[in-house]
Amino acid sequence: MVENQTKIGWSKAEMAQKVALDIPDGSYVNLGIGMPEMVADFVPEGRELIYQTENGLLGMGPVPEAGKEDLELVNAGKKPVTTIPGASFFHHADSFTMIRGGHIDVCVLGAMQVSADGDLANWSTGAANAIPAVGGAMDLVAGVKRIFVITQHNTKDGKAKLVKQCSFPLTGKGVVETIYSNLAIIDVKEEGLFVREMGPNVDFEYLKERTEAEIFR
Amino acid sequence: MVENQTKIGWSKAEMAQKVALDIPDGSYVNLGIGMPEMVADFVPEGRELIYQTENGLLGMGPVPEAGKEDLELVNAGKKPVTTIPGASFFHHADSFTMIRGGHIDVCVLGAMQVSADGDLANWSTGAANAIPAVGGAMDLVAGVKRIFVITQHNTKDGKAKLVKQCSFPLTGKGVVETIYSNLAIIDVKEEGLFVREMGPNVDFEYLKERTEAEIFR
Amino acid sequence: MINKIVKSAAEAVKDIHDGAIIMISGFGEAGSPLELIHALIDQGAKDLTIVSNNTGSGNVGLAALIEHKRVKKMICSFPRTANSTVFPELYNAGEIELELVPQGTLAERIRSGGAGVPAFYTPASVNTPLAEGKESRIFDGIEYVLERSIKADFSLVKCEQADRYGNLTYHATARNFGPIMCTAAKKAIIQAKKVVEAGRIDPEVVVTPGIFVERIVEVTNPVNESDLVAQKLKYPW
Amino acid sequence: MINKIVKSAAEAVKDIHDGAIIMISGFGEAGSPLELIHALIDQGAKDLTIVSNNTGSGNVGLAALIEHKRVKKMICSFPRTANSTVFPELYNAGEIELELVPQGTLAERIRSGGAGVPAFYTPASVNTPLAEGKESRIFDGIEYVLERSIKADFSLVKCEQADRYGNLTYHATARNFGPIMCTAAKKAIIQAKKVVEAGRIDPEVVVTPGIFVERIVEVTNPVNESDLVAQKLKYPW
Repeated sequence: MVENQTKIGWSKAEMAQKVALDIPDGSYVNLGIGMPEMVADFVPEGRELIYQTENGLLGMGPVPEAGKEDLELVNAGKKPVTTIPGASFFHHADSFTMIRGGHIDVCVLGAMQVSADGDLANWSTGAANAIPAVGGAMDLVAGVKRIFVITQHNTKDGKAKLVKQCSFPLTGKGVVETIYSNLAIIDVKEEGLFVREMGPNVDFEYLKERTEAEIFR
Repeated sequence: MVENQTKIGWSKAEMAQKVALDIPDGSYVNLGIGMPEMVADFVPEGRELIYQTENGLLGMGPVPEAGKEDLELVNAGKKPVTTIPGASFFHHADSFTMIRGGHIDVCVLGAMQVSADGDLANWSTGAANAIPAVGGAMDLVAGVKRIFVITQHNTKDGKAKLVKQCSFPLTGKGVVETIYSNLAIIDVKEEGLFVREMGPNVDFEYLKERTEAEIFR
Repeated sequence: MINKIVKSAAEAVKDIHDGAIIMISGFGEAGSPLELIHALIDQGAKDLTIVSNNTGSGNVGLAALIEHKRVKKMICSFPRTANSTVFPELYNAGEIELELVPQGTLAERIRSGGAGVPAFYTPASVNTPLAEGKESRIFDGIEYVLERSIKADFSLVKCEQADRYGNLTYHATARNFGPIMCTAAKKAIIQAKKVVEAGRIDPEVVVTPGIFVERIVEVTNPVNESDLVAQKLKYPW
Repeated sequence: MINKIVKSAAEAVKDIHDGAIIMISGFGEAGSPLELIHALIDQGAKDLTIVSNNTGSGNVGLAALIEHKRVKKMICSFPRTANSTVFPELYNAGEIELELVPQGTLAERIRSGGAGVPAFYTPASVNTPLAEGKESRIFDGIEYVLERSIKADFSLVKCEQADRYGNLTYHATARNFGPIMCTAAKKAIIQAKKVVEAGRIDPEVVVTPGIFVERIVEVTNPVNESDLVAQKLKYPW
């Protein structure tokens, strides 16, 4: 990988920080499993975000100290979490009332592919022997006000993830607002994908080569 | 009225008692406003019924002592009530989950008219200047397993309430299981209205004269 | 710091606009946010559509709002109660619209509005005048009507305890429509009997999670509608 | 006297019949009623359709039920998790059916089943393979799919406290599907960590009112699925 030679683009932590900076104070936020979870570590001082986890908790706090885990107090990734003062528990139908009903401000998700139209594929490769598993992703993209995607710009074997059309089965159509990759921050607009900011040592040509979808600046 | 000369038929208390006798032990029961409320006073010793009131209480207890009323602890008739140990409060959508979802065993309602097919009219005369008001009656008759009607056999001016076809707007079609009037207990069956029991000094001819719908025995 | 507490009922209702759709909690007087309604009367917004189970009593609260001709249309299940005279008079005079909805259907339409469900089927009202003009459909041999969800611009809700995040608890049968109305409004405006520190309400017993609440005013000793009606008081007094 | 408490998990599940549709609470191990599932394995019912968010871990609980070929079909949102190997193997061998449902749609289908709503519209899954073959419809310019409710013959649910009437409370995120699954089953069968006197649970904090519950068994010290999986235990042991 190029990243090992000179530093090109952002680290995962820097990507998470970029996302965190774009979430307004007081927002209700749902973070997907994996890289999206890192966003919580980079919320700027003075901002208060409230985290919802679709398995039934609003006001999720950080990971508990070792030995203080409660196996029945977990996040959507089934990992132990804590609660903040002012948290609440609720059942799944109420949880998805929050999600489907448009009450959550921002959801940060991973992606397998994002298209030029903001279509998102992040649940299945569609391969014949893969066990399909969808979880709450389709409800989240259908209901949350703003969908941010955090993802490596390319797959491990160098394929484009920002594509003209998703070849993988969709999670939702035209749902992504902004893509935070290791190479750039890209806004999905009516007219196409617009590069807002590029990472260290990334230029537009470099980015274009690694992006199947047309990008603008 | 004939009732003032010799006692013909049952008193209101006796009617309520007849209804109470027909409600099995352990039933979940919703009692309509007015005469149906009296049923609770006649539950036989050894039976435990749980009362639901659609404004958000399961495990409704008797009327509170004077001076101990809580204006925010009321029944569907907006009158102060109490709770039994083991009661629960819930919001209206959850309350009608109980009702519409078929979780309540018996509902006792008043009636303006009941037809030979068990159609019930109990919410509106359909008169032009009447203020229509329906409350939870339509949900109750659509969802509760067994609908019992408690009603005077005739209107104050002697008109039949058990009719061939309801002339008043319906609450529900084919919903009534049994009618408890001051003159008789009448089951609504596939083949028509069947008299199960007649009140004191009521005979079948007397009953027929006061009933527009065809009745059988 | 998130803090949804405001200082007065007037401040709580200040942005309600003419023509707004407003849900108002309460079943009779239980749960009716009289102080918020009175502040709304003072504020002056008109041409309102009100979604509430009843139409108020006497000449206070919702009845007073109606009496002052602020309400264009009522969506409710039971528009007449023991002491309601204002609505019936205006209705018979043709000065206010009424959409009559079965109580459970009303609750479910509100709950759906909050839950992102635009429409659902219910067995209630089938074969009655209230199903006229509505689509119906048979599922597994039973007929149902299609009902649309209701959303509001604002909800006015009375609760028991609240914290700065908007977490709420209720008291007894005053809970009634409050929790679902909070979910179905763009802005749910709350009057709480007591504001407590965040964390004081056990996460297991929160009834309305704060996400559904926009702002809260503490009203420590709310008036009782029935007392005002018994005294034949009129708002504004 | 109403008393829904029974003496053993075996007694609690005794009437579950072959071919039954069973909802099982839990999100991963949180809220999964392992003792009831194990009693069901002992009991022997087969050709079951299971509605549960996941498919279990290791060789215990739901995974063991599947491993013993009692399950004909799974209806779930996320059939593979860190330690789930049983379901994937049987699925790839074509020995178990899968109906994959988005998590929120699954929750709403269950909730609707309990609420007497046979079908509703949702925006989730529109334009995806999971909406294929389903009716869709546009309301106010947005496309939705029609989803049918799910009802069960039985639900197996884990809770925290219970009383003889069937009133329940839950613990933290173990609440998840329990409350709605209680409403959607003909008979909801509960394992409670603690049975308390009627009246000990404040009416304001009851999560599942007793009307939705058929019977309860107290399981004071339930096993932890993750411990069993870490020890590579298999049920029956």
